Amino acid sequence: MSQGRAVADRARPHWRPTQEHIVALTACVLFVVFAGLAPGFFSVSNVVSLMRSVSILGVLALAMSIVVIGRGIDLAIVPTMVISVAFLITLYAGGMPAYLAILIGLGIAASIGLIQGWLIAYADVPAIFTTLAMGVTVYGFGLFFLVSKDVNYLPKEAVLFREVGSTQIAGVPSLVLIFGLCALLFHLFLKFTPWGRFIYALGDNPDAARLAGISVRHITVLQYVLASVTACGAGLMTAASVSSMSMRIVNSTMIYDILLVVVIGGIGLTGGKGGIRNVIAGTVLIGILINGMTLMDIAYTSQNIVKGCVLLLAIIIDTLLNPRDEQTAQQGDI
Amino acid sequence: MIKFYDWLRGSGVYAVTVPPMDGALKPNDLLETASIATVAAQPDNLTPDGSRVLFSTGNTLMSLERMGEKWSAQSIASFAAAITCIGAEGRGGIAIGIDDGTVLLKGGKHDGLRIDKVADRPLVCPTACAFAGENTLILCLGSLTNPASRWKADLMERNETGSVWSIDLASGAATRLADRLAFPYGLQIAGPGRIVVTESWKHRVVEIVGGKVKELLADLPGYPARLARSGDGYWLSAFAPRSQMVEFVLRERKFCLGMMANIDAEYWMAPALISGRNHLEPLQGGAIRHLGVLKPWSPTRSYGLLVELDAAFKPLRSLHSRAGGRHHGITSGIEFDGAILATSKGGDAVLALPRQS
Amino acid sequence: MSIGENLIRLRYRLIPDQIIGELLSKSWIDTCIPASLLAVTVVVFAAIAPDFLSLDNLSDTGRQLGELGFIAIGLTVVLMAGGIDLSVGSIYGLCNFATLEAFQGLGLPLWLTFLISLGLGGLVGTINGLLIGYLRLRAFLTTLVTLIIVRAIVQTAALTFGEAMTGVAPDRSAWDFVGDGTIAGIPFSLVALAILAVAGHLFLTRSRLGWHVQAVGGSRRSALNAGIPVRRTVFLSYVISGLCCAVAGFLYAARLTNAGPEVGNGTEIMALTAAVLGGISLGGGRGSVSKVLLGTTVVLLITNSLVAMGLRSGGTSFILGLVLLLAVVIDVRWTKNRQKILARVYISPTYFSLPPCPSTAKDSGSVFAANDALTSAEPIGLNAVDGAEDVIFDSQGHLYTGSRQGDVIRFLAPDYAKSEIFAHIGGHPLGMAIDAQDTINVCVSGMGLYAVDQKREVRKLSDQTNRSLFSIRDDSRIRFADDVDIAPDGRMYFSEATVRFDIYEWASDGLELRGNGRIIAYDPRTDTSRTVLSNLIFPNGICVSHDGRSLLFAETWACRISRYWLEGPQAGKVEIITENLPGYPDNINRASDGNYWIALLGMRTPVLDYSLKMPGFRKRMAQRVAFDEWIYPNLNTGMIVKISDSGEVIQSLWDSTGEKHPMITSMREHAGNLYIGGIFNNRIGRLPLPNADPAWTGPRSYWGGR
Amino acid sequence: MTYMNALKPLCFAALTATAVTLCSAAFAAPAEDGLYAESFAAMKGKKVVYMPNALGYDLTEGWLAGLKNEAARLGFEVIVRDPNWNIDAGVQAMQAVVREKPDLLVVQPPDVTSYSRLIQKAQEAGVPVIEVNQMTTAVPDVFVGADWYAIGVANGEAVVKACGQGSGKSGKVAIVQGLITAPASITQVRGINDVFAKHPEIKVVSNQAADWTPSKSNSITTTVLQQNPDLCAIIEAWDGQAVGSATAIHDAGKQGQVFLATSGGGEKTACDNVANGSFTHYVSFDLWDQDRDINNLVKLFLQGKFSPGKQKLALYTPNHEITKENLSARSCWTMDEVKKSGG
Repeated sequence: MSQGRAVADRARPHWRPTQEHIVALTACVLFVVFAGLAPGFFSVSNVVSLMRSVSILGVLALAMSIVVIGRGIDLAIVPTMVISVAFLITLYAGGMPAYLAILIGLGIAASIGLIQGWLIAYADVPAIFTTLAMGVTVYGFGLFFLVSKDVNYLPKEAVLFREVGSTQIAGVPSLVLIFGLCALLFHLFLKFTPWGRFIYALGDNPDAARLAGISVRHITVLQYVLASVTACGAGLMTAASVSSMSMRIVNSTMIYDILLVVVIGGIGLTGGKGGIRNVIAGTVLIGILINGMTLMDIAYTSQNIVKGCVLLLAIIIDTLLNPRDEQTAQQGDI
Repeated sequence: MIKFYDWLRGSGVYAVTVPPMDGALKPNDLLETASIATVAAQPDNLTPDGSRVLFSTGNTLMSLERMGEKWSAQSIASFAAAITCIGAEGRGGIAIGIDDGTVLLKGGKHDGLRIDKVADRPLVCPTACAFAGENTLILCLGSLTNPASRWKADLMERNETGSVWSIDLASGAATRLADRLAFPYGLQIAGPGRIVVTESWKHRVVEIVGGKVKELLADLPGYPARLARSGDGYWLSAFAPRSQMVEFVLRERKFCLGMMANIDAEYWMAPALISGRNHLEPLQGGAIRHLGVLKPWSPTRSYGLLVELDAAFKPLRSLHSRAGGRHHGITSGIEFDGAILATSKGGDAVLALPRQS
Repeated sequence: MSIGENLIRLRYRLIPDQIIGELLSKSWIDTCIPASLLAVTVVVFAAIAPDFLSLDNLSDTGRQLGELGFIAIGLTVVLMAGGIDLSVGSIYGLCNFATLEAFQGLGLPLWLTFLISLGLGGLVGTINGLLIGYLRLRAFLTTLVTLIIVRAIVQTAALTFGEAMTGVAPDRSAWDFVGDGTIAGIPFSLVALAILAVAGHLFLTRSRLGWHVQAVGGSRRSALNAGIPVRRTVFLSYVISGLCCAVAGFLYAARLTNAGPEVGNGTEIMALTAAVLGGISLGGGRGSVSKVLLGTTVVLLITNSLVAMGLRSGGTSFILGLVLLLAVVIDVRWTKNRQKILARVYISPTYFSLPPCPSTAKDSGSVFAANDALTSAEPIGLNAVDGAEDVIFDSQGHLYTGSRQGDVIRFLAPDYAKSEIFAHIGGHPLGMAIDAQDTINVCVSGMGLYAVDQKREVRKLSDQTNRSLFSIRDDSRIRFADDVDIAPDGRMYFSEATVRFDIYEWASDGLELRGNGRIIAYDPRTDTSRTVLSNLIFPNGICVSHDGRSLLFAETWACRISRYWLEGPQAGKVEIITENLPGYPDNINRASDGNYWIALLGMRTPVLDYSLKMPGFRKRMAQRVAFDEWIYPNLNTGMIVKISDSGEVIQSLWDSTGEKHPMITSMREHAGNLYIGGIFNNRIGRLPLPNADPAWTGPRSYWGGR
Repeated sequence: MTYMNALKPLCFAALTATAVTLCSAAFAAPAEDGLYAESFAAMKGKKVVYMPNALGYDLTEGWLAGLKNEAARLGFEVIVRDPNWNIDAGVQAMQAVVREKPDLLVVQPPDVTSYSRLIQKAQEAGVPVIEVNQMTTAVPDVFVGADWYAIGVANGEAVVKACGQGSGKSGKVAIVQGLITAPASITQVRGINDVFAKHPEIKVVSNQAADWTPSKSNSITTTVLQQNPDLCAIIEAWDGQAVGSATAIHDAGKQGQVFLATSGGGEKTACDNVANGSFTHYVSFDLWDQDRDINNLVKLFLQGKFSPGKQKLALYTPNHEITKENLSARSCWTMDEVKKSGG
């Protein structure tokens, strides 16, 4: 644990504006700005819907964060989500009992994670490539063997699903609650279980972790399995909220949004830094951005431009505040 | 298939790795710097017997007694061939194993008894013996084919033909306690009916329970020799170190057998009681004399190692004489009268150290 | 000798095992992976894909290659500088659109269009470069953002201008030439790529900036500390990448006039795949243009053929993904294990056998009977010398020797109590020969043959010889010059113990026992060197005979001394004069009584002798057992023998316990004393020779009295 | 049993079709009337490349089914190229087509520009081109597909009727486009705007693109609803993505209050959505008709009397407006029916 604690300390240095703070600040600023500019932005209902619209993104970001903290990256997260869920919907629509279908879906996600983890941990393939290739492969595989429809609608019987998607508990949409719950679980996992600590240790310095006797390879595999399964969960949320799963999400820029949420939140791609709080911060920021711009009726494409610029700004500020030290920067840390 | 793969990669049974000397076995120079109690050719078989200590040099039986700081040794008797083991009953009775394949009893109840057969088979290689009560003698036979003096051959042949017997001295009836042992060398009666032997070629200490062996201490970095009491623990002597190269040669059967057929035993690539005395001996790369010194951690075929074990046979501490040293080939070590005595069969000396060192 | 043994001998005579290792140690072996991958792809698809090898398919693929190739090369430069550029796809799309807008929409001339496109690409590249190079943002993240922004810009532009832009194909010839034209049957874009490829190769391998790029990628920190302008280098790498994308976009526009907003979507992944397939490492530093081109070709062939085969949706990406995975795994494992494999297979022992060793027992009456004559030698420079492989005297009687630190050390006559560093060479000086001007000609391990004159000036005489035919590895460099002597005509003959190993691996050569050594003659008049004898078994000591008509040399592992005739009827012939020594001969030097002293660096041991007949055993030993545990000659014994001119052994001096003089590598007789050197010893020994001519010295014996 | 009634004509059609097949197979010679043998022979073994922008949804699958049925009857071959929404892949596939030189290309372009150059190249290479449902800037030999402008107008007017003067509604309308470069989307919006231009009381509060994806349209609609609680109507460019809006409306508990107008090929689920009130107004360009048109043209071209690139023809499919009121079992079709007897 001690080394874990050390890592935690590194995650929040003694006072120095970390990326997290900057992001939080930016978020606040934006909030104010939009409250001023966008009609109907500053209303409880809108803030709620804001959260709702990004909760799925948030869950995906959680999944990604686990991997990134362990100095990895999972570019296959979206295909995993889409394929596993689309398949389980097809099964479900084909008349299979819901729980079984879901189990199979999760199983598929898990096995994808397993393969990735194995390739990365045992075959020493760089994570970015493994997942890049796996993403393409998984999508292709799903399209070729598992799912024939382009958009897979939930069958009418799936009332429960829709309910989960639409109900509100104490005015808070269930999706947001689920996101919150996941966040909490991940936080506990990362901070208070040995595996969580190990993930930090691993991300901070893999060699040291191995020398310290941590079974690095198992932990690595664990990360990817967790990420994939969580992704599948996020997919279920999507299905619940739009009562369908469109294969085309894979072709969208979603993966970039996820990465941006994670990294903008202050979880360095170098690994070992940040935590769930950063993910939430990032999610909120993105959420405010998207929602505000939609309210201001900015075209989707122009939204991307604005989004990009804001993010760029945030990164630049971060780099200016804590510049990388040429002497201590790790080789091949891109 | 797997076997072939292992052979290809040198993994599994073909692995030539050797356990490191670490922890309780961390090297030191205690044996090397130990004072010499008495000089004797190839001393062996230290056995406490009342107020004196018996030991053997070549085919003579000696006794060692303490005179203040000094030790004095007198010859007691000598025999036809080299003495391979001594067992003292405690009330005057002594059993002596001899390399010509006999065990003689002197003094005590069965004085003059001569055992040269066990279960109607001529005994070849008595390696250790101990009394379990007045009438029973526990006897270790290291090999069916090689006498004790040819232990090196027995090792390189990878024999597992050793056995442990319990002999009723009154009737002469012998019952076999264990069989197919890889050279049982040390013997200790750890308690009523509790027989512990060292299995040299398997680098381990085992207890014999109903014909089966139970591992007490395994993966020793050396070839264990005799076992002796120390308070409630034990002293385990190792007469030679294990080395990668030897393990490798042991697995290269063709080469190994050819070597045994064509070369004198003293020049084999095999463990030895003492090494570095002749330019015909094999030399390993790390053992080159650099700038006039031979590094103590360089690979060596001979070594001096005496390990203290606790009651559960876990190593507590160890005394060493490392590469390039003189006090190699520790075949027996005991605790006697507040001192530690050890025979360096390679170094031709009986060593003495204070208990606390 | 049994039949089995003969077979073994034959097998090792016939099959040259060492070749595998030498192939593996070639640097171009890396490129074999993508190359073989390409071969496989071509074969497979030629077999299954329709009209794969048809002309228009190839020319079509060629055009696409032209475009993707540009992007991939640009990306490679960035990757090799240790960065990554995800925005290539977007830049590509942007420039494609800009070109079309400028050319078709605004109707600008082609050259201006091209410049605009270049400008845009360069601009984005510059932004990336500024952010990542100078502000030192994270490459991955930054280019990710630029990717999104630029893509969005393209889309917005496509919305605003896309419809306005007339879709009618322009009828301007230049444009069509760029798009569809061919030069000598080769698509224009492909020609352009070829030019870029050559330029890029020269840039990366020959230009300063290219080297800087590789250095930064190899180790950013070291590059920084070495004073390389890291930031500027990184910056420029992104600009280059941007420009390459611009050209690609321009070509694409000319080919398809497709102003769609999706152009270049996912191209970054294609390009990355290409780079990885080509074996460009992510960490940076490793890669080449040829490799990335191979990778690009593979990717394109695969994708095109799959599309042409019209698999059901998903099939294409499925297979593409699998291929990428496979390629990456292979590449990773290869680069990880190549050195290991090399280490395993490089040492390739061969069969050898020595006759039974002559007796050396003290009481045996043999001339080799062990004694301790050398133990009475008194030490010179005790604990001051380190690595005195050879000792030699000049006409003034000063003693020279080498040191591991790369110096030539001089002990001053007459008592040799004072010593000084005579000259610093840098490599470990081994065998020495002194000429009439008291210039010390010395073999320096890893460097070659050098000369140090009395003004202490160090001069290179020879570091290469003629490369032998049919040798896989380039053996023209001199790796392990060992001992030298000077013939009356002034030519210097020096031995290179082995061409396959460096000095610190000398034992490996002893394990191999192949004829890896050679004797080289250096002619000072023409300042050229040529190999006179090769395939010798560790040729070591060399000594010109007293009459100066022949040359004695020792073959260490073969335990024999041979004579090489310099002149006379048998000139150029070699005859063995002493065989089956009980140890391994090192240096040979003249003795005052017309005989020769021979240092034996170690003694034969029965086990080692026996193992010579079992190459397999020795190979496995080299693989399984740690270097320090290998069976060596018994080097902890010192022995010197004296042989007559005809080669029969006259006398032997021992330090049988090696207490004072283990591993004797050389000895010189000088003024009635024998001076003994050992490369690993901490002293030089001086042994008075009772019945030797006290007036005799080496220089006199060689150059007469002066 | 209305369902069975609905099927009757279909069954009849099927029967006749099979009957004809039998005749052609069995009594080719007796049936000879001067054209019979020749036309059949002309079509036999010809290659038709069918390239939608993606398989896997009602329209593209439907067209394919129709083509296959005729192909089975007349013995020409249908080769499918599926870029699966990836325009670059599409472009490559087009190049492959130009190389292969099939006898006919039936293509559904993803947007206005991407395929233009290649369609021209195809025609130059002697391949006649039929574009389905979306036009490129380069004019094909024939265009078959929905009259998007009319659809836009129809939906626009429906909305005007629901939210315009006298309706007492806010008149706030949101337009959710498809892929913003897709002609289907562009032309529709043009139609809608032309209608709205005449009705100043209609205010377009949001006009965004959902790229044909339900999830995106869902998030857009959700925010828009938050922004304008009194939103009157939403016009969705395609039923495939309209589902997203529908769920959003449902989740906001505004079902019935917000008028959702959309359009599509008239697949069963669309009608279900009309029935359960998710869609208020649905314009169906009937896929049955399109199938028949496509097949007829294919047959004409395969007989090889036309030279590619010369003629510029268009068949715009008639539209059927479907609402709860006029909803009947016949107004929609299921994939199985089309597979059985489409075209």
